[in-house]
Amino acid sequence: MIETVIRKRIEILVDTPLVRRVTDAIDSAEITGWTVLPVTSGRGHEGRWREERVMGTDKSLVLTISSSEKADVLVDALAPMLTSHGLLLTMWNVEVIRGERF
Amino acid sequence: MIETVIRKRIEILVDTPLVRRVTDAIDSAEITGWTVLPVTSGRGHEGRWREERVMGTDKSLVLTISSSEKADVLVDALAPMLTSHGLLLTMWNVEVIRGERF
Amino acid sequence: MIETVIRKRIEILVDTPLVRRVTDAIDSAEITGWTVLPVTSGRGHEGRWREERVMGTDKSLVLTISSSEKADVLVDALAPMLTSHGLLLTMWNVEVIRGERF
Amino acid sequence: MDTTAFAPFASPVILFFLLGLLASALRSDLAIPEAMAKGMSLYLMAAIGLKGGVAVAKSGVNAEVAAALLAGIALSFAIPLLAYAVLRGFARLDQINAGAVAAHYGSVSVVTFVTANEILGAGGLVVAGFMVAVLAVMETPAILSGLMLARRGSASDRGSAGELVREVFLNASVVLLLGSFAIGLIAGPRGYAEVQPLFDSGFKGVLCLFLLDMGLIAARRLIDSRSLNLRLVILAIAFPLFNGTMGVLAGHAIGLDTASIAALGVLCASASYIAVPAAMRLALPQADPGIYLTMSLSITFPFNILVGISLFAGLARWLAVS
Amino acid sequence: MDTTAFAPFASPVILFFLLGLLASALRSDLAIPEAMAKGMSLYLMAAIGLKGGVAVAKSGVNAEVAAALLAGIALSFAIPLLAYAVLRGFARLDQINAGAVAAHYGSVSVVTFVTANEILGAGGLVVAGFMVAVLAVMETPAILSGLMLARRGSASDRGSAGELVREVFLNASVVLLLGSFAIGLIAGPRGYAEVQPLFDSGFKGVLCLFLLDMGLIAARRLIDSRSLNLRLVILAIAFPLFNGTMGVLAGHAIGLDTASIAALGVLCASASYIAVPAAMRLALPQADPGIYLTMSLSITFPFNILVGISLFAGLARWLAVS
Amino acid sequence: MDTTAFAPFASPVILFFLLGLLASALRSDLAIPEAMAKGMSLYLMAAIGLKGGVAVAKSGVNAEVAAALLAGIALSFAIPLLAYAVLRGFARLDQINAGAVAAHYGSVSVVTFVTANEILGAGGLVVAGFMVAVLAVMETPAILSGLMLARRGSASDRGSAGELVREVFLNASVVLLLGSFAIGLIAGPRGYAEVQPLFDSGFKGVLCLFLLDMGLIAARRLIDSRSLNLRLVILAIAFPLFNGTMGVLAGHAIGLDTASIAALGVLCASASYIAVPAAMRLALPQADPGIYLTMSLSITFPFNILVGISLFAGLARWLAVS
Ligand SMILES: Nc1ncnc2c1ncn2[C@@H]1O[C@H](COP(=O)(O)O)[C@@H](O)[C@H]1O
Ligand SMILES: Nc1ncnc2c1ncn2[C@@H]1O[C@H](COP(=O)(O)O)[C@@H](O)[C@H]1O
Ligand SMILES: Nc1ncnc2c1ncn2[C@@H]1O[C@H](COP(=O)(O)O)[C@@H](O)[C@H]1O
Ligand code: NA
Ligand code: NA
Ligand code: NA
Repeated sequence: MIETVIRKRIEILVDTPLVRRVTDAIDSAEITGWTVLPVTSGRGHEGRWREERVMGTDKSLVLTISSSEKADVLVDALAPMLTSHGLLLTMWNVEVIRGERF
Repeated sequence: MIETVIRKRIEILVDTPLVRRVTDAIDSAEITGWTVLPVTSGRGHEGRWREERVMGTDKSLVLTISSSEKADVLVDALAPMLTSHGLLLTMWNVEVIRGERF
Repeated sequence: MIETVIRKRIEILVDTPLVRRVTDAIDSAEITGWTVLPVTSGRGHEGRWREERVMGTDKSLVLTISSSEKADVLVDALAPMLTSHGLLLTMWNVEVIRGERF
Repeated sequence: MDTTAFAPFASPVILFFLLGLLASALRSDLAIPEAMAKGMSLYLMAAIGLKGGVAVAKSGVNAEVAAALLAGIALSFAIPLLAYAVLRGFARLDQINAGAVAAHYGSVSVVTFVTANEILGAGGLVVAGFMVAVLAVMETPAILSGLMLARRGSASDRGSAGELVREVFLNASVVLLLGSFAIGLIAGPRGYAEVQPLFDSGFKGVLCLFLLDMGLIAARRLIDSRSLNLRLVILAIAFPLFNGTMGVLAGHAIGLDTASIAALGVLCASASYIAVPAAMRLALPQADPGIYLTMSLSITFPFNILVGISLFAGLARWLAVS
Repeated sequence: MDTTAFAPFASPVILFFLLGLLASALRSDLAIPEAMAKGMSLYLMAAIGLKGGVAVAKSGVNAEVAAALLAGIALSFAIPLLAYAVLRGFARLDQINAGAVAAHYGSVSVVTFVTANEILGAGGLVVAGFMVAVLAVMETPAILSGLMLARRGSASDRGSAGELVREVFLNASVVLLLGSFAIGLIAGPRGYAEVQPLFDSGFKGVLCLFLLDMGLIAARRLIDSRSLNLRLVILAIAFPLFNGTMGVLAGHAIGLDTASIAALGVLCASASYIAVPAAMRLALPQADPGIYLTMSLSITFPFNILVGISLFAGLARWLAVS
Repeated sequence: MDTTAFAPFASPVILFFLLGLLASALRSDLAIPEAMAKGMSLYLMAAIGLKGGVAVAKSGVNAEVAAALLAGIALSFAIPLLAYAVLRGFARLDQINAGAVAAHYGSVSVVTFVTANEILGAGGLVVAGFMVAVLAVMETPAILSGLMLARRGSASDRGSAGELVREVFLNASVVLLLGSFAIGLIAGPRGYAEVQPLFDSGFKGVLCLFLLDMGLIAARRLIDSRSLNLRLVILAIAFPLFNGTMGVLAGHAIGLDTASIAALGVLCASASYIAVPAAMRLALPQADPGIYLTMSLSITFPFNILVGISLFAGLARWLAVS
């Protein structure tokens, strides 16, 4: 059976207009890629929000897979934005195939 | 480098009209927030479904991060709905930053 | 409190027109179900892509929960497609309720 | 002239519906974006509401209108009771699914009504504007009797009562239909003139595209369906035939004009697939959409569009001359 | 005749907005798909841009136009300065939120302008085509002064400067509005004729559906709102009153025609809820949309639609006769 | 008169396309919602199909029509063979990508055809209705020859054959185009009249907004592109020039009218970016959309809209007079 390797999966919730800043950070951490998922609504310390595309109040979820070293680089790079930009970041270990790609 | 803490990540698949019931349960478990993601189609014991917005057959994925204590509270609160409302709940440990927020 | 069991959660990123092939593989691995999430953009070795629905360049994320045995069957079945079809597969352990369903 | 008998199948409205059915049957990947389909359904409701309101603003309200409204409410309440009994006895559905399906058949399908308006109009039968109000009032009573039947005895969690009331009376379709009806009533012909190009001229074209999508979904649901059985299919055709006839007779009894009699027949024959499913998923999450939606959308809806409408028009005409 | 005084509330455009407010207040689940709402806003901007461009292609440019453009730019720059002071002093907002809110009130709301055009037109006041250009040039100066105020002293990260300039000057609404204005100018009446059925005839109907959605969102935001307080609510009404009056006086001073004076008043009174929020989320992510969007969309926008427009029209007329 | 030579650039249709290209080049964040763009493309196909069907219902079918259909099928089959050779030899593409690109150039672009209709019509060249049928039949043969070339020798997994056949012959665009063509044929002018306001009057306006989006995407793809090289860019301009000329000569040879000769030229010159990419992603997932889509959409499409159409119109005219 195919052998798998362990990598970090990081997911970052961010205002859609700021996605670019997060993906730039991922690129400069030399992670091989990223994928963006849509999000429709939520609630947090700053209250409730809903996707209202006319006003552009939508958020996105950026997901990226990387080695734990690069993951640490990315997390450090994003740290300053976290509070000011209200990012939500979670990270955990996953098994991937073709590990050399990440 | 930034230090992270371990929290529970819970994801619940639910009929969109019932999302409110799940988020109410999250709020009353005093979890700090939640985020809703769209879902487009699926298959399970009750067969195949597709998002058909005119008929309102769409489902959503509710994701929430919390301490494992509050997670248990939430799971117990949702248990009765699980089968009757065909919910799908998965839960795992994740590393988060600014752990005090969750 | 409700007791939970451990299952594998597998997520597969695939071109939307090919989702059917992935879900067929899931069905023939006798996994009880799957759910499809939308994805809006990304970057990888083959460069950047954006959902352009007119041209049909969109991708989807297929998520499925199963026992680790069936997960292995599925991964072996998908292995050949991985590179040729540019799939991205990640897998990790999650706690589920009503484990007998998976 | 018997245009109503044949004209329908030369109308683009019907032909696009057939194209949708065919494309899905052949498993083509043709699909209308969900947001567009939803938008078209909202447009159709707003347009039909406005049109009805303006018509009533012209015609005014009279005893006939009151009678039609009362008849509509009564029929919407009553139909589920009988349907429920048959669903339990003949189709052996459990209480919850029987109640859910019954609610759909007591309620109405806006799109079936709209299509009937076009077909009847083309056949020289112009439906009175107040029938839109009848359409609106028939949406909810059936939901109430259906829920009552589904929950009899059981103490199942019913979510917050307020939530349910909202879903039943402030249901999106009800609000939009009654709201635009009221707007048409207030704005009157002069105000309507401003928006006529979008809501009137564009109407039939949008209906074509919407029916294309309904055809695609109806056939696809039938193909994917697991929960249907022969008895349910039979009922999905027997219900419109029976309820439609009741509607026509009721309309005749209260002395409506021929076109409105036919329209009331169509309303009774039609089964909801927008308003009621939304209410059911909230109020009866245990009920299976694979049963109620597939019956109403995949069998009853096509039956009414392709056969029912002309049938009840013919019956109404026959009663008129005899 | 005083049509402007009452006509508005019989116009479907206003009535659909009220329906939206009501439906949300009653917590109905009525909702317009996001993609459709976004599409309608783009359509409205393209249509108003084209219309204005064609009008200027006919009328040509003169000193009056130049004066109006300069006045618009100056007001858009200036309004935030005063607003900022009041937001800091009276409402005690922090620097960042005060700057963000100020930017919204200096900038303009395309939909308020469009609705004013319809209402004023119905009241016999036809707004000059070049006012669309004034609308376009008023969008961005306020963003610049607002950002300047918000960042005074602080060395907060401001993202790449290029990114910001793009967001301010190549903002989607600015590009679409100016772009279609230019297209109207180039294509002229002959070219416009081809596309008139969609962009002209359909306009009011689409505006109805769009305002229905704005009503739904405005009321929902107010209900969900946590960040607003009484002082902010007061300002959200005081700002349009004051800024609108300034605009009318300025228009009168530079000798515009009555309709254009009223329109300039409406532009100053209006607060952006499309272009500026987009710029703020990029340039001031720390600012709270719960404050600036709820003020501009949930209070100022309805106030202008239901009261402000008629008010400034009356004021402009009064200045004209006196 | 030489309207065809200059008029195009004063037409809103072309101007909106240029606006889209410009906005993307300047990296504006202007974007059309995906669901709306998809909806517009479906609308355009349904409208053009209906129009063609109605036209043929009037004109009837004759030898000329048959000849045009056969020529279209032959050219769609043949063009990929030559294109493939050049792509392999000159551009050094691997077998799979060469086959995929070749399929795009053999097939056709509905939007290019539609835009040509508008421009030619404005220039006094009214394209015969049956050319829509030619458009429809030219979509698929190229897919078959392209796949054959891409897979020669290789035993790559080709998914279920049924799935492929469906994708090729029941491709969404093919079904919608042929389906609405058939509907137009059956409904005829009388049935068409009902839906004309949406499908005819609204047509050019929708085309403007759709081309705005195509301009945005075409330029953005070019900017993001990594896979293109100079030789591919050269071919993306050489192919339309060569294939278009072949098409014009073929049309002349089989004795079509001038307008239809120009239209056949445009069809051959155009490269698919809706139907074929969809088929390729299913049948040749290994092929790189960064090559075939960027060539057809970002280079060939703008070239045809801005230059090709007028060019082939001029050539067709020249053949007519000489
Ligand atoms: N490291 C990564 N993390 C997250 N998503 C990725 C990653 N690498 C690739 N992807 C996604 O997978 C798609 C195909 O990858 P590739 O085949 O490398 O071009 C990309 O367009 C991304 O959407
Ligand atoms: N505990 C949580 N679980 C899941 N999502 C959260 C949680 N807290 C915050 N969020 C998401 O992050 C967004 C911003 O959070 P905040 O900055 O706390 O308002 C919220 O609107 C939610 O969408
Ligand atoms: N094993 C699974 N993996 C992922 N999603 C599932 C699984 N089983 C069920 N689902 C999702 O949950 C929905 C309801 O499941 P069920 O109640 O079994 O019909 C299905 O339609 C799927 O979308
Ligand atoms: Na009924
Ligand atoms: Na202003
Ligand atoms: Na071609």
